[in-house]
Formats: sequence, C-alpha cells, structure tokens
Amino acid sequence: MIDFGFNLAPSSAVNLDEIDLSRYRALLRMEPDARICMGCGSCTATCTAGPFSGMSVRKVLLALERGQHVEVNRMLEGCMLCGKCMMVCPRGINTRHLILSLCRIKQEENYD
Amino acid sequence: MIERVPGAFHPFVLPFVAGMVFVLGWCLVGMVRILVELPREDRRRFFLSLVTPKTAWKNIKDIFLNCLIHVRLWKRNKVLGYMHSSIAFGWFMLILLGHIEVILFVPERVHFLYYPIFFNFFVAEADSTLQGSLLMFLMDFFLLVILSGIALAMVKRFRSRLFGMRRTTRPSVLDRVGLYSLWAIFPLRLMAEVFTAHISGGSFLTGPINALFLHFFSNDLHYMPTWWAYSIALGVFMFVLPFTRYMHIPAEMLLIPMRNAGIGIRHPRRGFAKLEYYSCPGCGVCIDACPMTASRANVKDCTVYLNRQLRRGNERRIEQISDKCLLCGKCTEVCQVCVQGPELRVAQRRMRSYALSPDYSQIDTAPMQAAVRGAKVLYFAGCMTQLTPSIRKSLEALLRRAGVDYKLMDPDGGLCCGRPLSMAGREEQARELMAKNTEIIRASGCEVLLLSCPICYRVFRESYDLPGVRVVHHTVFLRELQLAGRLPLRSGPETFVYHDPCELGRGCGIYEEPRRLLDGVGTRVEAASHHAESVCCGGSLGSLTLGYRQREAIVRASLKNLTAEHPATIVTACPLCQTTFARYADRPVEDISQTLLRNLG
Amino acid sequence: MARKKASKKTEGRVVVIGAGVAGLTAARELLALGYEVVLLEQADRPGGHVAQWYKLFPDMSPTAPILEDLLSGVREAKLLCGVEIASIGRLGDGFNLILTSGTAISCSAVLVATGFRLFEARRKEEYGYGVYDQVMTNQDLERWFATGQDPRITGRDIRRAGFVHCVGSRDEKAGNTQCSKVCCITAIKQAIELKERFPQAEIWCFYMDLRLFGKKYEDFYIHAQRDCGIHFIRGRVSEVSEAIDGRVIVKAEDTLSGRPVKVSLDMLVLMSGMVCNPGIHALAGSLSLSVDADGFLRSRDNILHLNDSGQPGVFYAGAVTGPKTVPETLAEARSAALAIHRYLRGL
Amino acid sequence: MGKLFDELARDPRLKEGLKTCINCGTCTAICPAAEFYRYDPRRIVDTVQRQDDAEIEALLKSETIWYCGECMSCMTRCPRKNGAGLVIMALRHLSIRLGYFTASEKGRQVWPLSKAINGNILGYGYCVHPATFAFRDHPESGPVFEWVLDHKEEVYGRLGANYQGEGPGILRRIPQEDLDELKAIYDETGGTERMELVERYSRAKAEEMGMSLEEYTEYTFNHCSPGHFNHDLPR
Amino acid sequence: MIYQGKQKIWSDYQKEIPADHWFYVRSCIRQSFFPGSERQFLAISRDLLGHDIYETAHHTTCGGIAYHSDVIPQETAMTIVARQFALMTEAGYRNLVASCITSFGNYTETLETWREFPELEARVREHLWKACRREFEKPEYVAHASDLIYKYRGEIAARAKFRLVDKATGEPLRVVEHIGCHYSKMFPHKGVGGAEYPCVLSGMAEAWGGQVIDYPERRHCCGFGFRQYLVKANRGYSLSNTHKKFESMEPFHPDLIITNCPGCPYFLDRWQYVISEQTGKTYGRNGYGIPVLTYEELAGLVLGVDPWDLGLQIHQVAVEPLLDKMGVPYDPARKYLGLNEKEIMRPGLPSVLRCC
Repeated sequence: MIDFGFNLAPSSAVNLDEIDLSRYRALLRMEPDARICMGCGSCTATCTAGPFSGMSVRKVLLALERGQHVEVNRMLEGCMLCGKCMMVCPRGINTRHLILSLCRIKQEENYD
Repeated sequence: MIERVPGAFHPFVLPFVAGMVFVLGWCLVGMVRILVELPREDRRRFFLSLVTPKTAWKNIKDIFLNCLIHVRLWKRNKVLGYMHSSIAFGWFMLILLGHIEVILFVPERVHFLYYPIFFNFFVAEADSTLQGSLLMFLMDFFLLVILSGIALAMVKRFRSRLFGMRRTTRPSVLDRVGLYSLWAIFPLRLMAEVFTAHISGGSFLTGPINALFLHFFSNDLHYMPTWWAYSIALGVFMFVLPFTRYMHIPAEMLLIPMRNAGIGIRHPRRGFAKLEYYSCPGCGVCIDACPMTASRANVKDCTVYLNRQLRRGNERRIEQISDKCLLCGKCTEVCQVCVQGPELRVAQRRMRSYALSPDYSQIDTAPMQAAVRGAKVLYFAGCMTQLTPSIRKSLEALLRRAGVDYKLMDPDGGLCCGRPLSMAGREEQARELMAKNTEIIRASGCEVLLLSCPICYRVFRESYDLPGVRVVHHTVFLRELQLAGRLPLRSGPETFVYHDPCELGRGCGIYEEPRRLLDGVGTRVEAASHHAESVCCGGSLGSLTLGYRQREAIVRASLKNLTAEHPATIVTACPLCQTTFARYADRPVEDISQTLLRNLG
Repeated sequence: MARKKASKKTEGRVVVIGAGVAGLTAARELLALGYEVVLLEQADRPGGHVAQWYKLFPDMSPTAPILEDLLSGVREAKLLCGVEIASIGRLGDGFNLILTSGTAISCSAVLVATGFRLFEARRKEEYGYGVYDQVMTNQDLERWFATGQDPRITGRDIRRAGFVHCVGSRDEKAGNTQCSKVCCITAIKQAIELKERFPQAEIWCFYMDLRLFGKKYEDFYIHAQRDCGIHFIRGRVSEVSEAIDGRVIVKAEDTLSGRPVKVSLDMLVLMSGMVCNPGIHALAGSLSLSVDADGFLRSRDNILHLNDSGQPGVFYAGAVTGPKTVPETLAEARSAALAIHRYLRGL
Repeated sequence: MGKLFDELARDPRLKEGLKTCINCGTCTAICPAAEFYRYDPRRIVDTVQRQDDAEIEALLKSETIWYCGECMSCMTRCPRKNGAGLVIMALRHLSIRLGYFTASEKGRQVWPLSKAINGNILGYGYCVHPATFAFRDHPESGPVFEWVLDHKEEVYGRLGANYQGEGPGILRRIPQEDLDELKAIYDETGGTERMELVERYSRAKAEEMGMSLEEYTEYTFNHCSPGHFNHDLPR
Repeated sequence: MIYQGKQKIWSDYQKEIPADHWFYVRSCIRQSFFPGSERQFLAISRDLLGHDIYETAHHTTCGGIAYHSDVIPQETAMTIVARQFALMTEAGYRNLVASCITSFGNYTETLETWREFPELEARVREHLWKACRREFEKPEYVAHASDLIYKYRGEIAARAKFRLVDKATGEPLRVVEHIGCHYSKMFPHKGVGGAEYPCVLSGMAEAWGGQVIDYPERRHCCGFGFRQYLVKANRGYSLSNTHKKFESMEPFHPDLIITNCPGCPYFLDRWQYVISEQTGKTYGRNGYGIPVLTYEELAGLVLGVDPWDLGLQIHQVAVEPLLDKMGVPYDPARKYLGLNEKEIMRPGLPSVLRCC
C-alpha cells in the first residue's frame, strides 16, 4: 500500500440511527427520572469533581443518550459522589443514585 | 423437706428437657459458627477480652443491666422498662432461686437440668424450714412480678400507644407462637404450683389459691395436666426460639462481650454482623425513632425490618432497605440492644459490585499543597459549605474578628472529604480521596484543621491519619474563642432552637458547645427531641435512593419537631441541614456562624 | 344584567375585520354593549386558524366546542364570509368600506382582527418542504390529527419522527426576528399526540430555546419527557436531505455536547411560525396605520394601549400586532371591545 | 471589552461575520471540519462574542482556529446572518499578526503555506503552478499526474496550453512587468510585510524547536500529531 | 422527492447573465489540472457560438487561494482583484467571467464588502494607484464560466452529437452535480438557483438528456479547505470529506459527476484513487470509479469533441465506461500521446482502481 502520509478520519457526528442505547435504556429502567433532565447545567456548575476530571452529570446523561460510552465512563470515573448535584437539580433528579446505578450497569461490550 | 418422686424423674419433664437441649445445642453451634466467621485478629481480641478482668467485669455488668434490668428501656419508658425487666429479671430470679433451693435441699440433683425448674413437683413440704419458706416466698414474689409483666405485655400487644409506641412491628407466625407460649409459661407455672402447693408447700400466692381450689377439687388428679402443660409451654418456647425474635436473648449475651472487646462489622452477613441482626429483639422502637417514617411508605425500611430481611436472606428487600436509610443513627440510639443499623447498611452497600469505579489518581494536588503551605489554622470548607457561601463567609468573618491566623484550604473548590463515598459503600475510593487530602493537609504543616461541615468533620476525625493536627469543628472552635474572650457576643431577645446535626451530635458527641454559644446571644429553647435523639433534617447524604420529593415529608416532620417551642430562629451547625431546612422552613434557618456574626458585641 | 342595561342605549356600527377567535370574541362583547356589528371574513367560514386546529394545549381541549361557543355569541351580528375589502376610507367621524362585491358599509369604528398567517415553510429551502416527500408542517399534522388523511402518514408505521422548532421564527434570513411564542408548546403537544398514535415511535424535538412560559406548559414538557420519552436536542436543524429509501436525514448540532448529530426519520414536522397576515398591509396604508419592523401592525404602545392603533376609530385585537396564544387573543379581543365602547361614548 | 477583541472588531470580516450569535449550532451541524476534527465553530464564535481577552488569546494560540476549511457553508444557514468562517479568518489574521500562530501545530503550517503560495504568485503569477508542484509532496495526484508532470510540455501542449509561452493562454509565462506589479501590490498593501513577519516568527520557532528552517518547513508540512482528528481522542 | 418543489425554488433565484462581451480570467488550478476545460470554454463560447470573450496576457491569479490560506492580508487580495478589474476596464469591458469558483467568490465578496465598507474600496483604489498606477471601474456583471455555459445550454443541446443517455437502454444517465462552495453558499442570490438547490449544473445535465439525482450529502464540501489540502499533514480532512460524499451517493449508482469548481473535480477524482488504494473500495461498477467531469468537458463530449482533446486522459478515474454508455467513439491508442500525436511514455497504473 502506498503511504500517502495521511488517512481517512472517522466522523465525529453522532449518528442517532446507529448508536448503541442499551446502556441508556438499562439506566431508564432503573432511574426513570433520567429522562426529565432539561440540560440546565446546575449539576455541572456545582460539581466538586468537575474541575479535576471534566465530570458533568448533564453531559453524562447527554453522552449516554448519544451512545458515547467512552466519554460517559471517563466522566463517571471522576465522580466523588458528594451529592451537590442532587441538591441543586431543579427537577429534583436523584443524580447521586443515578451515578451509582450507572456504575453498576454491566456493559455488554467493552466500549473503546 | 423430702423428695417426693422416686428417681427424681417424671415423663412430663421431657418436653422441657428436649426444648432445652435443642436450644442450648442450637446456640452453641451458632456461637461457634460466629466465632469461626470472625477474622482471626477479632477472634483473638475477643478471647483476650474474656480473660481481661476489666472487660470481664464490664461484660457481667452490661449483661446484667441490659439483658435483665433493661436499663435502656427504663430510660425510654418506665412502664415498658418495668414490663421487660419484670419478665427477664423475674424469670432469671426464678431460675436462680430454683437452683438455690436445689443446692440447699437436694444438692445431689443439681446437675438435673429440669430439677430446679420443676422443683415444687419433685419435693414435699419445702416450706417447712425458715429457709424453705423464705425461698418459697421469693419464688411466689417473682412469679407475681413476672405475671404483672405478662399482663402489661398483653395490654401492650393491643394498646401499644399506652406505652409511648405509635407503631410496632407485626410479628410473624412463629413470633406469635413464641409469644403466646411465653405468655402461657408463667400462668401455667402458677397453676401447676398452686395445684401442688399443699404437697410441696407454698407461700403467699400459691398457698391461699391452693386452699381456695381445694374447695372445688377434691382430688389431686388435675395437677398432673398443669405440670405437663407447663413443661410443654416451656418446650414449645424453646423449640421455636431460634426462629423468633426471642433469639435476641441468647444473641445479645454474646453480642455484649464482643462489643466490649471492640469488635465491629467487617463482613455484611457473617460474624459480628450476623450476631447484630440476630440480637434485634424486633420490638420496633426504631420505627417511631426513624425520621423516614414521617412518610408511611418508608415504615418497612426501618432497622428492625432490615434485621428481619437479613435473617430471611431476602436480597431484593435488603438492598432497598439498605440504600434508602439516611444513616442518621437514631435507631441505634434508641435501640435497647444498640443494633448498628447504619453500619449494617453500609456493610451491605459495600458488597455491591460495580462495573465502573472512580479513579482519582490523575488529580495532582501539588498546586493545592503549595497554596496552603505555612497555615497555622487550616480551614476546609468542603463541598457542602461551598454550596452555602454565606456560611463560609460568616465563619471567616468571625475568624478575622477573633484574630485567628488561618488559611482556606479550598478557596476555588477542593476535593471531597470522602465521607459521601464511604457512606455509599465505596470505601476503597474514599480512601483514595482521603490520601489526596492528607497530602495537602500534611503539606500545609497546620496545627488545627477547622471544619464547618459535620460530614467532613466526622470523617477527618475518624478515618484520617493526621498526626499532630487537631481536627476541630467550628462550633467547638468558636466556643473556645468565646471562652478566651476573643469573640465578644451580644445577647438579645431572640429565641433560638438548636438542631443537632446527626454527624455532629450522634456522630461525634458534640452537643454542648453550640448550645453554650447560643446561650450567649439569646434565649434558647429545645426541640421536642434533641441531643442524641435529635431528628435528622432529611437531607442526609446517607440515603442513596430517597429523592428530592420523597424527602419533603421527612424535612417537614423534622421542622415540626424543632419548632415545638416556637423559636424565632432555627440554628444548626451543618450546611446541609441548613439548606435542607431552609427549603421548607417558615422561619429563618441559620448556621451558628451566621447567628454569631449577627450578634457580635 | 349589564348587557341588558347597555343594549338599547348605545348606538353605532362597528366593523370587525376578521372572524377568527379575536373577531368573534370582540363581536360578541360589542353586541352585548349594544352595538351593531358587521363581521367581515375573507375565508368561506369563520373561526380562523383555530378552526383548522384539532386540539389546543395545554389541556388538549378540542377546538370544536370552543368555536361553537364563540359562534353562538355572534348570531345577532352580520357575518359576511368570503368577502374582501376593496377600499376603506374615512367619512366624517366614521369610515366607509367598499367590498370587492361592490357592497358599501359605513361604520363608526373599525376593529382589525386579521390575525396571522403561518410562515411559508417552503421558504426555508434547506428543510425541503414541498421538495422532500416526508416533510410536513404543524398545520399539515394538525389536519391529519383531525381527519386522519395525509399521504405522508396514513397507512405508514411511523417509527421515527422529528419536530423542528423556530421555522421562520427568530430568523433574520427569513425576515422574521420575532419568536412566534406558541411553537414550542405546540411542538410538544403534537409530539405527545403523535406518540399516542404511534406508541413505538422515537420522537426528537430540535429547539434553540424552549420558551414555555404559560400556565401548565412546563408540566406538559415534563410529561413529554418522562411519560412519552420524547427526546429534546438543543440545536437548530441545519440541513435536511432525502435518503434513497425516502426517509429524511436531519442534521443539527447537539449544542449541549458540541457535536454534530444526524438522524434518519420517517417524517419531519416543521413548526411554521407566525407572520402578519399580509392582506392587512394594503389596508394599513389607506388608514395610515404603522407597521412594525417584524411586519405586524404597531400598537400605540405595547403596554397601555395594545388595542389602540394610534388612529382614531381603528382598533386592534389578537395576532395582528404580534404572535399570541388563544387565551391572550381572547383577552385582548374583550379589551378591544371595551376600548371601542369608550371611544364611541366619547370617553 | 478587551483589547484583543477591539483589534478583532476592526477587521471588516468580523463585522460581517459576527452580529449576534444565538448558539443555535446550524454552523457546526453542516461544518465539514466539525465532522472530522475536534472542532466546533459555534463555540469559537461564542468565545469571540464574549469578548474576554484571556479566552480570545487562548483561541489565537489554539489549534482550533486552524481547522476551518473556509468553505463558508456556515454562512448559508445562520439565522442571524453571521459567518463563522469569516470570524475564523479574522482570528487567523490576528493570530499571525501577533505571532501567536507558532504556538500551535496547525498554526505553524502558515509558514510552508506562505512560502509556497506567495512564491508561486510572485514567481508565476498563479497560486498553484505545475512547475512547483512536486509529485513527492502530492502522491495522491496519482500515477497519471506523475506522468503529466514528467511530460509537461507534451501533455499541456497537446491540450492546447501555451505552456510558458508569450501572449495569452493556459499556463502562459506571465510578463515580468505584471509580476513586478504584483510585487508592488504586495509591498504596498502589507503582503510583503506579512510574508516577512511569518518568516521571522517561524525562524524563531524553528530555532526554539531545534531545527533548521528547512527541517522546520518539512516538518510543519508533513507532521500531524495525534489529537486533531476525532479518532485519536485521548482515552 | 417532489421535482416541482425544486423547480419552484429554482425560479426564485434567477440570475441575469448577459450573453456577450466578457472579460475572461483564468484559474490557477484549472490551468494546471484541467487545461482542456478552459480551452473548451473558449472554444464553445467564442468559436462555436461566436460570443465576445476577451483574455489578456497580463491578468494573473486573483489571490483567492492565498487569501483563503490566510497568507496574505485582505487588502492585498482586494488590490490584486482590483488590478484584474483595472485590466478589464482598460480593455473596455464591463462584465467579468471567472474560470474559477474561488475567484468568483472572491470577486463577489470583494464587491459586497466594498458595498458595506466604502472606505475599504477607497483605500484599495489608493493602493492600486500607488502600486500599479491603474484605475478601475467595478464590473457590472460578475459571472462564473458555468453561468455562461448554463445560459448556452440550449444552444449546445441543439448542436449535440451525443446525449446523456445510455445508448444501450435508452435510459437517461444518472448525473450527480457538485457545486463549488463559494459559488452560492456565501451569497445565494449570486448563483443560479440559490444555495440549496442550485440549478447551474443540473440545468445543463437535464438539457443534455441526463437525469439529476439528489443524494443526502449533495451540498457537502469536497473537502479542499485550502490549507487542509495544501499542507500534506491535513489531507486526512480533505480525503474524509470526499469519502463521506461517496459513501452517501453510492446507493444511487451515479454514472457520472459534474462539477463547476476547479478543485472539486480534482479531489473527487483523486480521492477515489486514494480511497481505493487505502481501503480497496471503488465506487463505480466492475472496479472502475465514478467519472468526474467539469461542465466544459461534459459540454465538449456532448458536442462531439474527441475525449483526448478534452484532456479526459489526465483524470485518474477512467472515463471509458461513460464514453461507452454515451456511445462516444474514442481511440484507446491515442489516449496518452504527446504533442502532435508524438509517442511518449505511458503513465503507471493504480493497484486497485481500474483504468484503461
């Protein structure tokens, strides 16, 4: 093969037709309230772990709904479970338990 | 006194003997199993404590006071206390006196298991001596005491409110069998002894009743069935005992020395944990105490039900109950056996397996270390105080006013203390965070670590290894400043109530400093329940599953408790309590630092 | 009671232009105040846009009984449907209108209640309305709810559907900077209704901001999220194209995650916004009424005198001055009747 | 209001390209660069709109402003008549003027670009010319173009070109007086100054990176570190 | 797809294009890669249809590539443009036709910017005077060469020797159009048919018998991106964008692609070769690619010009399958001959993509 010095890059667009939602659906079964997030970002603004790891509950939920598992895992790994997000959520979502539930969901495949 | 039955045996004792052997065997096996399940070092420590005179004496004292006298119940409710101690202590005395009688009069029969129990059946004219009649008198006296206790128990069974209990547990079928057989034992004993009183001798109770009965019954044929019934009741009780709440009687006797040996819960189901949940008497005192029961939906999530489900091994319910609890610790406070509901639950949470675990190794603490270097007093605000900046600012203002040389450890947000993680059962991750925080604190070289959040305070005090650093909560620190005259306060007409945060009060035993501080600025009233019995605000991070909406009833009930004496202002010493209360309170809710700042002289 | 008292005392004729909900409500009040009312309607029947709608948010109220109620109140009015105004001019203190049919009407006051027109979705070319088979508007969908007839839906199993908010609203390129106010809640309403008809469907709403300001609107939104599982993506749809199987491919940025998203849908609903009914602009010229930058008529001011055109004897009610909800329109129509009453009594 | 923003605001392209952004994302949704690079033009416009100098400075030194392909697809769809591409052009212009472009790998590519394109314009009158189009640098032009380059006179001649000839026509030689005019325009309008500035900063950067200018040219032209494209996101 | 809907949109964007008297400016890229196309443009408009198209030896690049590669300031680019205008003015012309889309965009953008910022125009006039002693009038009309061919499409169809029809089946050929981004995306009203459904190319294709097919990524950029191609390190971007387009059009099985931009035909052609080398995938039938033609090349084929005079041999994707479908005769032996039919070496062959 000729080395052209560059390669095809995969698309960064999220194709909602193809994403894997099994984990999102599993979470909804455990935490139906995950649906009512309105993306206000209060959780992110108050997050203790955020400045160190980019953790953001809002983004976790969003990434999950978009099938971005690597990002979900990366963010969840930073969480310190301090519970502030739960206290500031205007929709009263129990974000802390949601995170725990999410950590418990066994992934069918090894997302990479 | 003469021995009446040749060979000192009669078949009616068999039900009792069988039951006794069964229960003793069961308990022995159980005890051995628990001992085996203990980690090696715990087991060593336990045996060592048994032969240490100081702990051995403490064991005896505690068993006597708790198992027989039920001192904790007396403190809670005198009638309830009397009821329990009458039965327990009375029965104990009957057994003890029975043995004394045997030792005194027929020492050769002392190793007959049943003989002291059925002493009156086997002997005649036992009251012929002074000693004998005294013992007979005591026997009748304690029987009467027990019967009064049983009578109270029957009333309580149907009218528990009279005993200050709004809710009790619903006993299971076997519990009922045990209960009714227990109730039956003592009236049957009375009847049996009454019917034989003219032979064996009697005292003020058995004697006259016997005389009365002899008017109606001309022969002695009916005394045999009552002795049989008495023995059967005993036998039934002992056979069902391991499967009922009465298992707490033997379990507690092991629990007390183990606890005195300093052993705690290591494994969620084995060893000490098992002993704890078998020690639960199932009385249901914790139901009323539990703040969650402010809403009916949570009644079945109290510690008593946790213990029941743990015995049954119902995993689904165990998880639900374990995850819902606020970990406020009040159930332990009111429990006569001191079953550690929160610790038991956290142990259950710890056994969960997670597909994903946090990892904080990437966090670089070097810049944070550099920022705090050289602080004498290091103030760690923590997550919750970050969320309530007015508390932080108030405390800082007080510190400046008192001329304290301090540094803020987390001016731009720091790491979490680790307590929320450990409450969620993720101990390993909590340790990681603690290690990070320890690095920062040690680098600072501080002498005092000041905390305004009880959640942080507790974990820093209990789980951090910070040699040479005094970990202090701001209530204590401010009180010291006040005593040293560095914090002049001005007293006014305002009335306050102080809410004891769970982690600070029950968790760390700090009750008086905040109260003394408040006494300096106004009139202080107490909540309906306070100090160690204070009611959780409902915002606790202990609960994993209680959502925002489910907590409302809890918070409102707690507020009701606080405002019983109509204080103008609610004062607490925890940012989480403050935020939680402020959401629903109809009057100002402050952290004590805010109150003091308002009232500086 | 008040009606009876007023009925014989006052006099004067009021022409209400437009027999939508604003015109009908105002006519009813004016009749009650004792005026003679002439209702002019361009369409063949009264009721305006509401007559073309199936149900109204947030209570899912059917429109038929509402209209019936409004119509029952104007039986005494002279209702002329299918008419157009050829000219209008001042005559003394009053006005003289000539219809294209040649009929002349004189009156003492004119109420302009010509309402709005839906933005022509075709003009947002990138969304392909009128080009791609499976792209429809909110009005088309509402008609399907009412009649069950639409080749884009009838007989199909809709598995994936999308709603595009702000079509022709908040869009300088389309010449409309204003927010049409009702589209967000309408999209949520229609999404819920669609989900009820196709419970298996996944539905996405593409929005820029969710402007849900009215009573119970937020509850409606939560209901859509929690109970209906409708997905909300914060991003304006940039491009729609047609796949080989006839489905539409929608591209937007998920601005909350900062990544482009792409989805194929069985149908796409464009939430056409409100623009001023253009027919009124000619009339506005002959009555010297001023027109705002957004194309709607300008009230004397937007707080105290919403009903007041600034020209004596000419009043406004409803969406002729800007996008409004039905209850707002009704309230404004009632206040317009009172304003006319005050004017005619020389107050 | 920041100083850097004031500088930017003077650029007509910024005035054209940024009126008021509502962060709707239509630009990113169809952006060819956003699809493959870790890039979000909406955010760039929003950052500029916030007028925070520190953020703008970070932007000027970042990789992200160099990802745009200037296809201007973003202009078509913006509901507020903005053009993210124009904003990017203004940012790049300022980044080069302030010498910030050497702070990023993609920014450093300005040097080989300037050298090649301006060299072509001033030498041949066109931005691209077969005379300077090396197959070694363009293996993707295929064996057929290698053949063309090897036989320029023959192939271009057959296709009717006036290859390097006098008078009008395809690939003619541009008269020297016209090239001189181009040079004069460069001198007059800041083109020459820009070339020299790019060279000066690039030389300094090359020295800092321990390379000769030739090595630097080669390196910036050929080297692509991981992290730019979506597929090499750090785990 | 509702064809009438598209027609309705096309009708909204009618561009006025005078038929005659144009000042022609060449394209950097097209000269180098598609010399036959520029030759064909003049052959059709000047020689065949007899229109007045003037070219001066003194014109140069418009500087568009340099401008969009950010290596010259805006004023430099504008002054180079102004010089072209001056040459036009001096030659007595008022209409400017550009061979290049980037130039077309650059001229349009310059004029629009001057309209918005007259002080900039004044400054550029001053610059031009100082540097070159030249003055200029702004052109009355600016067109892209494809606009003219679009205008002439009927006349070309009338003279057509071949049509875009599969000779074997009688079915119209399936044509994919690709419009250069700078043609109408910046200023939709400056292009024929607007930005969303431009009809400058589809109009030609249909006039000559083809059937235009619309595929989802029709409007997507080819991925040139100036610096994104010109710097080797960035070419992954360029390649990936073209790849995206091909993946999207693949199910529609187009017979050919027609373009009006200088870079696009080069990229759509060469990236097919690179994709085939890297992934082994080809998009045409039987291992061939999809031929990519400029509109002049296509017009030339329709008019019966010899494919090798059009320069179709310097495409990497073989055009022979298309020629066979249209029934255009060609001599394979003459394909790679040099000037005056001289025998020269033949080019090498790609390892995957099939060539003739």
